[in-house]
Amino acid sequence: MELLTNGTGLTAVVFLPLISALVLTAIPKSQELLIKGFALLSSIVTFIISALLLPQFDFSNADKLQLGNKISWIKSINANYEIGIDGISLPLLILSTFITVLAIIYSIEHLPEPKSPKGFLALILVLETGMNGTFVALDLILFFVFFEIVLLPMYFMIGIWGDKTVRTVAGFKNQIETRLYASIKFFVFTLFGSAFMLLGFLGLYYRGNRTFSIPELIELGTNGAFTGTFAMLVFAVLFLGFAVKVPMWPLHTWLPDAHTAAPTVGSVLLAAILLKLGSYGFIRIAIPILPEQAKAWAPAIAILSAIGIIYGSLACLAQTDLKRLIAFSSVGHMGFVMLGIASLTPIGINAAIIGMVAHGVITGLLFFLSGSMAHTYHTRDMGRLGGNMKLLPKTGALLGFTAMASLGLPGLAGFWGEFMALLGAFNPLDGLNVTVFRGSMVAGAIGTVLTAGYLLWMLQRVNLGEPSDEWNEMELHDADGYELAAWIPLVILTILIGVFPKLIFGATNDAVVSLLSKAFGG
Amino acid sequence: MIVQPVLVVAAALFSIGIYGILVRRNAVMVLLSIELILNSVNINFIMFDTMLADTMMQGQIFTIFIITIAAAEVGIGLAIVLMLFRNRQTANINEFDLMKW
Amino acid sequence: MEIFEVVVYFILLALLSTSIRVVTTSNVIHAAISLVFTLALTAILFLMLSAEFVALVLILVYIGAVIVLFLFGIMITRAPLGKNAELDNDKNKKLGALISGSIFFLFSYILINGFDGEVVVLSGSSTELLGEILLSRFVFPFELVSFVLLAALIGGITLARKDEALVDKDQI
Amino acid sequence: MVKTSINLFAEGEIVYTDGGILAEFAWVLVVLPFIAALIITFIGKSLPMKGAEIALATIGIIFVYSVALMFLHITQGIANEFFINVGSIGQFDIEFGWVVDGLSIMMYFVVGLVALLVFIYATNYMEGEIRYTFFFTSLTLFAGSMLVLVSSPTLIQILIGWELVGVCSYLLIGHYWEIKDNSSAAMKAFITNKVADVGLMIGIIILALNTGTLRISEILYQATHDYPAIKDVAFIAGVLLFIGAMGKSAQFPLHVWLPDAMAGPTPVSALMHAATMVTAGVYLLARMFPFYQGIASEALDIVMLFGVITLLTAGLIAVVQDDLKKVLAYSTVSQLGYMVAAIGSGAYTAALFHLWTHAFFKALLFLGAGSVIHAVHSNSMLEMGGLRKVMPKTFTTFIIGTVALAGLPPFAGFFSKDEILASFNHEGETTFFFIAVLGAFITAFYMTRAVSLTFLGEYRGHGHPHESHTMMTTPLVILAVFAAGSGWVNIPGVYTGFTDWVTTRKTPIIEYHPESFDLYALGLGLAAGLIGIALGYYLYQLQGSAETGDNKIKIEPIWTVLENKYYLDDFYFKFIIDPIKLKLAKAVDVFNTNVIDRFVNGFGQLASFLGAIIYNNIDQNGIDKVLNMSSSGTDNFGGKVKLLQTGRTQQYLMLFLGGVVTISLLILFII
Repeated sequence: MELLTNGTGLTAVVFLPLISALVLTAIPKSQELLIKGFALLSSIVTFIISALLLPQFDFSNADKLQLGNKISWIKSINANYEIGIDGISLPLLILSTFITVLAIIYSIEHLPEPKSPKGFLALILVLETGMNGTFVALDLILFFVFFEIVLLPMYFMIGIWGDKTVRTVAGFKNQIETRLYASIKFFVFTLFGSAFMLLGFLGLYYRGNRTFSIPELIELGTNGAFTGTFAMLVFAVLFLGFAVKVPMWPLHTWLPDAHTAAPTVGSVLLAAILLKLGSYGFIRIAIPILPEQAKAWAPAIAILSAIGIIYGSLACLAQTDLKRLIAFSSVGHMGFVMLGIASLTPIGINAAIIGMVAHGVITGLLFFLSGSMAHTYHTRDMGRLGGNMKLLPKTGALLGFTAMASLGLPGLAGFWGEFMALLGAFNPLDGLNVTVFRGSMVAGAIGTVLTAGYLLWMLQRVNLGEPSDEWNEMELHDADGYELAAWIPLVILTILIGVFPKLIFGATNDAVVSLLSKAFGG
Repeated sequence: MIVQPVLVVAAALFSIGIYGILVRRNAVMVLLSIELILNSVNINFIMFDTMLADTMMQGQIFTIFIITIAAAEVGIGLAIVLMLFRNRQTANINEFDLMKW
Repeated sequence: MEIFEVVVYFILLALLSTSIRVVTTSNVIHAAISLVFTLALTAILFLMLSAEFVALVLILVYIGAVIVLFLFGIMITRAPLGKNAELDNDKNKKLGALISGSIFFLFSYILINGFDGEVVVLSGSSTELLGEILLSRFVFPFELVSFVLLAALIGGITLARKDEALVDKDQI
Repeated sequence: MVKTSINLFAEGEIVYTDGGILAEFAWVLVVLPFIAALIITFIGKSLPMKGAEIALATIGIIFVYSVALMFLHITQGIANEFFINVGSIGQFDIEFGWVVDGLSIMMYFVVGLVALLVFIYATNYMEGEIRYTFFFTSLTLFAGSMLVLVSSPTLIQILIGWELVGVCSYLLIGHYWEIKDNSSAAMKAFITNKVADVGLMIGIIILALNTGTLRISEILYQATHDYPAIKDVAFIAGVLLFIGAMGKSAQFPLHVWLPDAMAGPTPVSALMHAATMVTAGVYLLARMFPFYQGIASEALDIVMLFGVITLLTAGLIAVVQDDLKKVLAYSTVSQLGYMVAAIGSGAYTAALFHLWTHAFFKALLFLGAGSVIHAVHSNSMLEMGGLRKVMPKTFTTFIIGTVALAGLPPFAGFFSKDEILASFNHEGETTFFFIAVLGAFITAFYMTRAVSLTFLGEYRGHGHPHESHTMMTTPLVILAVFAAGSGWVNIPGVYTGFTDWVTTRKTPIIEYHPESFDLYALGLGLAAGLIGIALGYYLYQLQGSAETGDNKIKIEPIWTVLENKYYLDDFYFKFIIDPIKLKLAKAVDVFNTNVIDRFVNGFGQLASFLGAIIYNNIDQNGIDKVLNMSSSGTDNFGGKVKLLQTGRTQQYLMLFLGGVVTISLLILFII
């Protein structure tokens, strides 16, 4: 048990997948079964370790950073290997390890073309290291490293296993393969943001007594060490870095392309975890270190979020591509998350975290389903789909359920994030412009109607009606055991969080309240 | 008996051997020059043995060993030269430039 | 100066001249013969330094066996008997002389400085003692050397055998 | 499981108990349907009745439990609530729970009874239909969701039940989703409700933030005890909550989904219109009634206004409908208008009383209509007629329902409608009172029209209709008994038990209780009903003919307006839905691909253009040249140095020794 509490456990959660990925590369290509089994085993072990951390985690002190340690790393710039989790990162960490297990289960039988389990599974594991690392890192440099590690596997996943159809791109003369365009767009966009983010980190380092430690910087920041133009600039660059990842309107255009082009598992992980890195960055770094600036920027963030909600929902209504529709729905849902964060109230930020988890679970499942359907039907065009309930009853039923969850049905996970975000936005932190926030809140509320609209419309076009004749000759396979094994846990999680949100709030509430009281007093 | 002249002559033998190795074109002649070098070493050993009056007589024993090894070396060396000659029909070592760029 | 030392000096001088002849003569056979003289003079020197066993070994092994080998080698490689202008590599001569001269200078400088005025006191015959030591304390290296000889024997035979496998046909 | 911590004292009027163990285990009512739905989903198909038996057993247990609660309630009065904390967020406790008091017990009973009868009816009605098992899953969930709603002690649970009901209605309305119209109707129901839910959601948010709690009882306590924070927002919150209620209880102008919802199978319509879903709005208003009465009385005026508008407009549309189910649907809308208007006028008991009686006779009418439709395989009344001979049981029960709806004594509708009219009269709302009387006349008229076209005259349809199975007629008979007698529980001056039932709750209800019949209202209402029946019978039975139906009495242009439902649907589609879906969404998509994406791509192109310039001019001809030169220099140098590699051993040795000598000389003489 000592091993779990002194940081070794967390380190294992972060690096075990990476080591497994390295081992995986050493297994010969012909041993497919061994490769898959090993990848699955290592992801399960990682998940079990992260689950074992739960009983060690002191929930009565959820606002304190726990189970971590601090080891000197790069002495010359005072960068440390400093890790730890609190109530905010705990649910996200567990979500990350859990979704990875499901992704690998799904991949066992459903590898995208070109089939090469070794490379694909290794990339998933590397990705997991990046994701887990970002959630536990308490040092800006460490955070940055993990934040960037995530890019590469995803880039390769999209670029190698992505959609090979050729398409025209607005403003380009030549046609280009979707996967190439999407992967480059994803990579460059994100790198663009994080390059600025690094500048911000360096700025904090030089102003903040030459430390990269997040807790120390929070201590400094809440005592007013960063002010004036400097703080404004730093927040601006941090905002740019995180907002691209979230993604916030109008920096979102990489998302639909990346999602559409990515292989199923890629888009699941992208939606479920990767998008959370940005909003997590806001909660963990930008707001507590620069509270005054967060307050100054909050109305702008709220307005952008509101635009994102409405815009994403409207864009969904215009889509004919199933995966693209779900991708745009992410823009809308992450808008709710950011609206919650912008309110800077305990309610709003709690809402943001549960919204992140719920979006991870629900949209992850939606991408699983749409990916599987795209694979079965060889098309994502909703005009050609239809009667899915008849052709693939299990998949169809799950799609219906998940769409309901996604439109924020109370009693399912998605509801809390939306409702509480609106609740938070109605009464933002004292001193913020109430009119702006209430306007954003009303926009968000209208967004929920539009969300219901496009999801039900999607269901009508895809799931209901008589199937078209073109599927008569095709042999269509409904969800098999592996798929169900990957999906059912998400369904159960959706219901559990929906009925008993304490699963998340129990961990996050204290941490959020203490974070905000530290940052804004009272 | 003075030591210095003997040692200097041994050094001279060594240098002459080097000269032979560097200048001779015939492989057998090169091997002969190597014998000269070995001989100079033998002289040194014996000289030092006598000078130090070593009770274990290590100088002499080493000289015996060197002679033995030299014999072996000559055997192998000539065999190699023979092989080369068979392959190239010459013993001129300037012809053996396989290591050239 | 005793007569003994005079003899030694004389021998040393002879050594020098015969050894120089080994590397300068343009006749292969002469070179070999000169080497015989060099070795013989060395053996005499050893005798005078009361290392009679080594001197005998030298004569037996070198003059009796090695030189014969050399002569066979010369014969088999069809080296032109008699004067041969081609024997030396003329391009290397100057440089070789310079280098060997430098080495000689270097060595002699060190030796003259290091052994200034050192004198040897000669003792009597030592062969009996040598035999004892060789077969007691140094018996193991002794045996090892015999193995080396054996290996060289086998190696020499293997290399020199006219084996088709070892002949590079492309080169012929 | 946390019992309520603050005791909201009832201020002395009604004595009640905590309900003991029966109340403590009332959560069974809520949880059971969901478990049953799970069981039906997974093993339903393999059972002999394909899952219907589990649904029946579940709803049977619920009914029995509700009867037990009802009995206990009548004998000793129960008011209690229970909370379970499911999470804390900021200063809010998010709690679920269940409330056991007069209002909710009444609803449990109504839901239990109507659902039980509808389920029994449906086992036969739906026999051989597609997705039989799934139908019962949804139906069970529907009942369960309604129970979640009516048992909720917190606003958040109300919201949950609210939306769950919406989803279940979506599933059930769209039961025959192979046909696009049906799935569109389901979507319409869901989205219309969702629009209204936005109001409810914001209303809840406002209330929660201004009271610091989500518990209904605490909010009501604050509303009745002069808390300033809630007072400031009372009006807006009241209106917003009412907007939510407008969606579920189909008030004008958000009633459009309800007639379309007839696309679902008839048992669904019966359940939805009688006991679940549409009563949710009325229930919410009743639950929050002390709040409205205490500090949001201006909002009540709006409630009443919309209620009255609804009761009139919907009633008028019902007159022109040819589809039997649609007549009943608009009738429901109209009756809901009565209930809402009653709440608006402050007549809490009257509204709930009408909800109570309406549940029975409307369920009866729908099931009767279902029986007819089952027999003639058509919804259109123009293809019916003369069915009283072949379907005597259905006819008799349908007539009882009609009379109850038209408000003739001694049937249930008479008492409840009279109480509403009396309340209007008492409040002095003369205009609204007369509109309500007019509504009563219209109700009687269109019901008589429906009966005439369906049962009287000659048969105009195809095939040979016959009486339905006993499984279908038995519920009709039972409901007929309730339609006839359920009004007798609240006869002014005789027995007013119902008033006591529904006013037994933690927050007191202050309202006008009629001590005796208001003869003025009673007389006018009765007269309106009788005239309506007489006119209807005259026009459609004596004047009309079997072949032409009602084509004779069309009054243009009112008829066209009514047949087009006041062009409300067209308005919504033309001005709201189509612009959003076709224009705005397209515009956004075009904006996305052609503006933002083009910008991003342009950025990329600019970068690659700059890159090309830099590459060609600086990189290739600048840096690269230097690099290339350095590499070619290396190449040249190497070319020269390699000449050293002659392969001649002697040369190598010479170089080596030369080096050794040089270094040695250096060491010896210089360093």
